[in-house]
Formats: sequence, C-alpha cells, structure tokens
Amino acid sequence: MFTLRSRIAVLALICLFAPAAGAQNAGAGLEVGRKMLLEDNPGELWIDRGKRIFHEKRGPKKASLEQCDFGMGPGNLKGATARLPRYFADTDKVEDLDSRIVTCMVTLQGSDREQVKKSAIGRPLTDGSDIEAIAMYVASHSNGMKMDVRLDHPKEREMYKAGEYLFFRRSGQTDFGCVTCHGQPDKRIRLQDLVNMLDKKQIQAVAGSWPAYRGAHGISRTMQWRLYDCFWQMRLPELAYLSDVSIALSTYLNYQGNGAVVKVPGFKR
Amino acid sequence: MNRSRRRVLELGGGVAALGAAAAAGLIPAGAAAAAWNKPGFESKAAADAIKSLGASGMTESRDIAITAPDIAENGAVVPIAVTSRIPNTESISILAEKNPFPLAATFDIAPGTEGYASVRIKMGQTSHVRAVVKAGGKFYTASKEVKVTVGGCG
Amino acid sequence: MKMKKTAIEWTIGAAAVLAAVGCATFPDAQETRGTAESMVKASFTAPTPNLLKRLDQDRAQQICSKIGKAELTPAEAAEVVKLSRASIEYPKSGKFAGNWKAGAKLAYDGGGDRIQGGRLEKRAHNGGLCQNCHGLEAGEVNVGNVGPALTGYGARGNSEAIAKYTYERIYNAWTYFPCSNMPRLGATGHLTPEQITHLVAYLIDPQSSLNRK
Amino acid sequence: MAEPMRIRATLQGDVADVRILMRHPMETGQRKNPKGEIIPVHFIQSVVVTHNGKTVFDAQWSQAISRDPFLGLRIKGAKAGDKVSVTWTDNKGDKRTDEATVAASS
Repeated sequence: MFTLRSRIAVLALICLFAPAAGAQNAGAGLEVGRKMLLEDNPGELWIDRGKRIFHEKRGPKKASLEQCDFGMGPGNLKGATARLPRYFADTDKVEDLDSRIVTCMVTLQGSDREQVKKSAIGRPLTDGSDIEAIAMYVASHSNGMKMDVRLDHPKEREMYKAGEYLFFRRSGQTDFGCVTCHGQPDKRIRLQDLVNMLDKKQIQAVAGSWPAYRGAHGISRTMQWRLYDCFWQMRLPELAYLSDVSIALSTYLNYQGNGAVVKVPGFKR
Repeated sequence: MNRSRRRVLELGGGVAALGAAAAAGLIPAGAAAAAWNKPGFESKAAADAIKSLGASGMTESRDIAITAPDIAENGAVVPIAVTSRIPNTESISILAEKNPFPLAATFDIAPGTEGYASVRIKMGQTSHVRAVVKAGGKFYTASKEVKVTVGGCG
Repeated sequence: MKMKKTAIEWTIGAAAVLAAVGCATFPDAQETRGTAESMVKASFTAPTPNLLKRLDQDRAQQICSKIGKAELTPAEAAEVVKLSRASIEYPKSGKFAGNWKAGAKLAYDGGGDRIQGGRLEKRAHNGGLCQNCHGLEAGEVNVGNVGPALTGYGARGNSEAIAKYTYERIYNAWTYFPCSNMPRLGATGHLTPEQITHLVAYLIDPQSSLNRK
Repeated sequence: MAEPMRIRATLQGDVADVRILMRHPMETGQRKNPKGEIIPVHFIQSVVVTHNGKTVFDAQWSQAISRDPFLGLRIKGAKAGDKVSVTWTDNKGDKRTDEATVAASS
C-alpha cells in the first residue's frame, strides 16, 4: 500500500537543472505560466531580505558583511557573482557565492563555520536561510552583466578540469552522471525540459539565472542546493555543502555559461 | 535540511485538504472578517460558493479572458489572470472547481479600475478554473482547464 | 596616422603571449582523474559506509564515463557487453513475464533509494523510474523522452524469446547497448528480478494498458 | 514582523499597472512541521488598494492563494506621481501597509 507521501514521491523527478523560464523547447502549454511567474517573481523579496541581513551588524564581532570581498575588492558587489567561482588568495581556495558568504560570516562576523554551514540550505516552506537571502542580494548586483568566469589561477584550472571530469562521471544505482540527462538536445524528464549543458546557447540560457526562487519550496535557492538535489535524485550520497565537488562542478558549468547575461532572481518551478 | 524532502511532499496533502481548518471553524476572525465571505470560502462545492456570491444565474461570456497555463508545472503556484471587458465590472471571483474549497479569491473593483486581476493559486489537481464576474448587478462566467502535474523536477 | 609596430614591440608582444599560454596549462587527464577522485572521496556523506560505496565506480561505469566527445572503442564496448551479460540473474520462478498491473504501478513509481538528511528513503521496494524517461500509455503527457517511447511495445509479440530479451534489457541494458543512458536496473540492485518480470509483463502483455490502442 | 511588500506601479497611457509581491507563508492549516505538528492556518484574508487615498480594489482571499502572494491590478485615470497604497490583513490580524508612487512608463 502506498502512503500519500510515497504516492507523491512517485512523482518526483530526476533532474539537474530545470531550464530558465522561457527557455527553449517548453511546450506552449507551459510557456504562459513560466512567463507570468518570471515577470513577477517572489524571489525579488529575497533581494530586500538579503539586503537587510547583509547590512546588519551580526555575529560575535557585531559586524556587517559590508566589507566582504567577493573578488572585486571589499564592499564592491558590482559584477562580482558574474565572475564566480574564482580563486581567493586569502583562503587559497576557489570559492563560489555561497562559499564566499560563509568565509565572510566567519572572518568578518566571527561566526562558527560549521554552525553556519549546518543551516545554509533552508527547509522548504520556511523563511529559508540567511545565506540564501544574502546570495540573492549579492547576485542582484550583477544583473545585466555577462558571466565571465576566468581560469587565470592554476587552482581555477584544476577545479574546471575536475568539474568537467565529474560532469561525465557515472556511478551509483542509476549509472547516472550529469551528462546522462544534460548531454543531449531536446530532452525532458517527465514534463521538465532538460538543459543540454554541452550546448553553449542552452547553458547560457540558465547560467545567469541562479540564485532562483523555487516555487515548490517557496524560498530562494542557490547553485549549492541545485547540485545537492541532483545527487539526491541520482541516488548518490549527500553532496556536502561547499564541498570540492560542488565547487568543481560550478566552476565547470559557469565557465561553460560565460557570456550569459545575469538576470536574478530566476524562477524555477 | 533534514527531512526537507518529506516536507515538500506533504505540500500535496496540504493542498488536497485545503481549508478543512476553515470548515472546522478554526480560523479566527481577522480584522477583515467583516468583508470576508466566510460561507463562500468554506463551501466545498463550486455551486455553493457561487451562490454565496449572490449569483443565481450566470451567463457564459466571451468578454471574460482567463490567462493561465494549460499545464501547470507546480500546483502550488498556478498563475491566473482574469480580464473582464464587461462594462461596469464590480467584482471578479476565481474558483478552482476541484479544490476541496473551490473559491480562492474575490476582487471587488471600484468604478475607474479595470476589470482585471492577476494572482497565483494552489491547485490540488487538474481542474477547470472558473471566473465569475459581477457587472451591473448581473453575473457572467468563463472557465479554462488547467492540467496540474504534481511535483515535476526535483 | 597609424603607427607601425617596431620589431622589438612585436617581439615583446609575442613573448607576453607565450608567457600567458605557458601559464595557462591545464592539468592532464591523469592528474585530473586523481584530483577529482579524491574530491569525490571527501565531498559526500551517507548514513552508512556501505552507502558511500555507491560513489565507487565499477569497471563498466569507469569505461562508460567518457569525457567530452571521446568515444567508446570496440574493445571497451565488448568488455562492457561481456561484464553486463555476466551480471544478469534470472528470476527464480523461471518466468520472465509477471503481472502487468504490478508492472504498470512500478513504471510510474519514481521513488525509492534516495538519501537525504542522513537517511535512506524507506520503501518496501524501489520504483521502476520508467515514466521519468519513457513515453508510456498513449496520450499520457507527463512522461519524459530521454529514452524511446515504449507505447505499444507489445506489438513485437510476447514470445518467450521476446520476454527473455526484454528482461535482460531491463536487468542490464548495457548487455545490448553498452554505456547507454538506461540504468542497469537489476545489475545495480535498484530492482529485484521479480519486479523486473512485472515490468516485462507491462511491456509485452497484450492486455497491458501500455498496449491498448 | 511582516516584511515589506514590493510594489511596482507603472503608467501605461492613463492606466497604472500595479504589481504587488508580499511575503507571507499562506499556511493551509494542513501542513505538518518536522516534528509532526500541524502548522496553524495562517493566510492573508484581505488586500485593500487605494489610489490617492481612495479605495479602488478590495481583495478577499482564501488559503488557496499561493505562498508569497502576487497581486496584479490596473487603475485607470492615473498620473505619474500618484500614490498607490496597499494594506494586507491576515487571519491572525497582522497587517502591513506599503506605499508606492506611480512611475512614468520607461
């Protein structure tokens, strides 16, 4: 006998990146709704929320995140996320948007890194996490700019190559790798269009759309969540927040998406 | 993040049982309760909800346009816009006929405001979405089917 | 008036370009593999060590993880086929076709076996996942297209040979199509042999909803 | 405390196209928290929109309105600089009022 939960679980899907609203191949039946949701996107409310949290004095050091350096110098947010992930000398690491927010919460505000990571991905249908809101606020400063991830530093190139390798790496109960669903044109998991990440145009259609408001969760989500969810659907172990695999895949995918115009919040079903 | 997945999945159940609390009289009267159409919002049948609006007979009208997706990817967020070109439109109501409590919203529109309202509703299953327009004291209606595919991608 | 570059300027320019190119070397395939595999070891958590092993690739998965446009060599394909054939276990009942109604339920069941919040999804049995990728009943819109539509699959008959072939295709698709996107549902342990017989019936039984016009 | 709304009011001819986003959980009263306890029903029941102080639009909602609600409406006879004010009230009596100025179409 199926419980209600399992019956609904039946309907859950394997999907890595839902395409941006208005992306190619969407049936006309879906298109109207996607357009309406994207036009008036509740994710906008997360920009405001993130702004409040970003400028608030918080943590043991009672400091705001205003001096956080996202790669364009302390306090300069403009265009910063369009360049992420990138290498940061102070941590000697390649960091993505989430990672850099966590770094600043630790260094500037004195927060405990593990504690911050624990609550970084908010539960669906709650207020979500502070990081999810901050990420949306920071990313909104890159709106209209082109994705421009660079591979100048050896560690960036190492991450990129590892990300590429991981994209094609198949394992687990389903024999899936990212490429299984995202390596061919015009494919769908149930009704969800699948972005062909090996096609420049298609990946550009989504590369600038994160963070995004996730309708089913009622909160803003970042790429960290998106990748976590992929591995969950692939029946693989849980991808750790800010793990090297997550950064490597983001580096690979965002670099492939270079040239995409940033437009956040995105809206994902 | 524990059990987050389960909680999303429970949403479907929440939609299905939508409004049971209202029926049980659990909803405290808010400040707007005077205007809030309690019998209408607590009706389990679309016909009863429509009656609560004061409509005994309705005319199908082509001057009412419902903009909504043919297929909703997520029943929790179904965008619905209703445009009434009927002169002197006084109110627009939106019903999802197969929701446990069909009446989702009523918009009272003052003269000088367009007969238009756009909103998003939760739908438990595939259903006709009905717009009921009151204009010049008379009632008009139009409907459109919206297919709901619960869940979808991750 | 345009200035003409002197030879020296050209030389300096070329040196800079060369330097930049020299800097921008990427780690080679061997090195990348080492880096990425250590990343995999350090980037995931699971409720039991046994579940972490899901990340370890078997030989066939390794072969099937071709990067970019690299293609499977005939020798590799043959090895995958051989490994796949050897993996197949047949149903104890000896019957390849079970109950099509049970199969239909499985085909639309996308759950089971996922790990979240430190827990393995608890299910009596896993879903067949078919709907995610295959067209099923005629007229059903909520289906994927990563794999071919299976609508009317029964048209090829329901002989023993067809039943056996279909069983093997589901148990380990790589027996026939090495490295295809189709999960090796029996071989990885996602489905039991008995569950697969139900899917076989769903596909080939003339009474099955899949084969109704 | 309720978070601010986002109100966009843009002039198209003499019509102000008003788009409002509100932060609200719109709980159905049927959902459970991770501990298995029912999350109490909590939803916006009324949204009143005024144009230069005069009520032009009065919405009544059920719990069937989606989380983080959106409301779109169109006010005729508007000019750039007009004030549009929006007040929502939920079933717990919580309220929030925000105001926007009608902007000329860009």
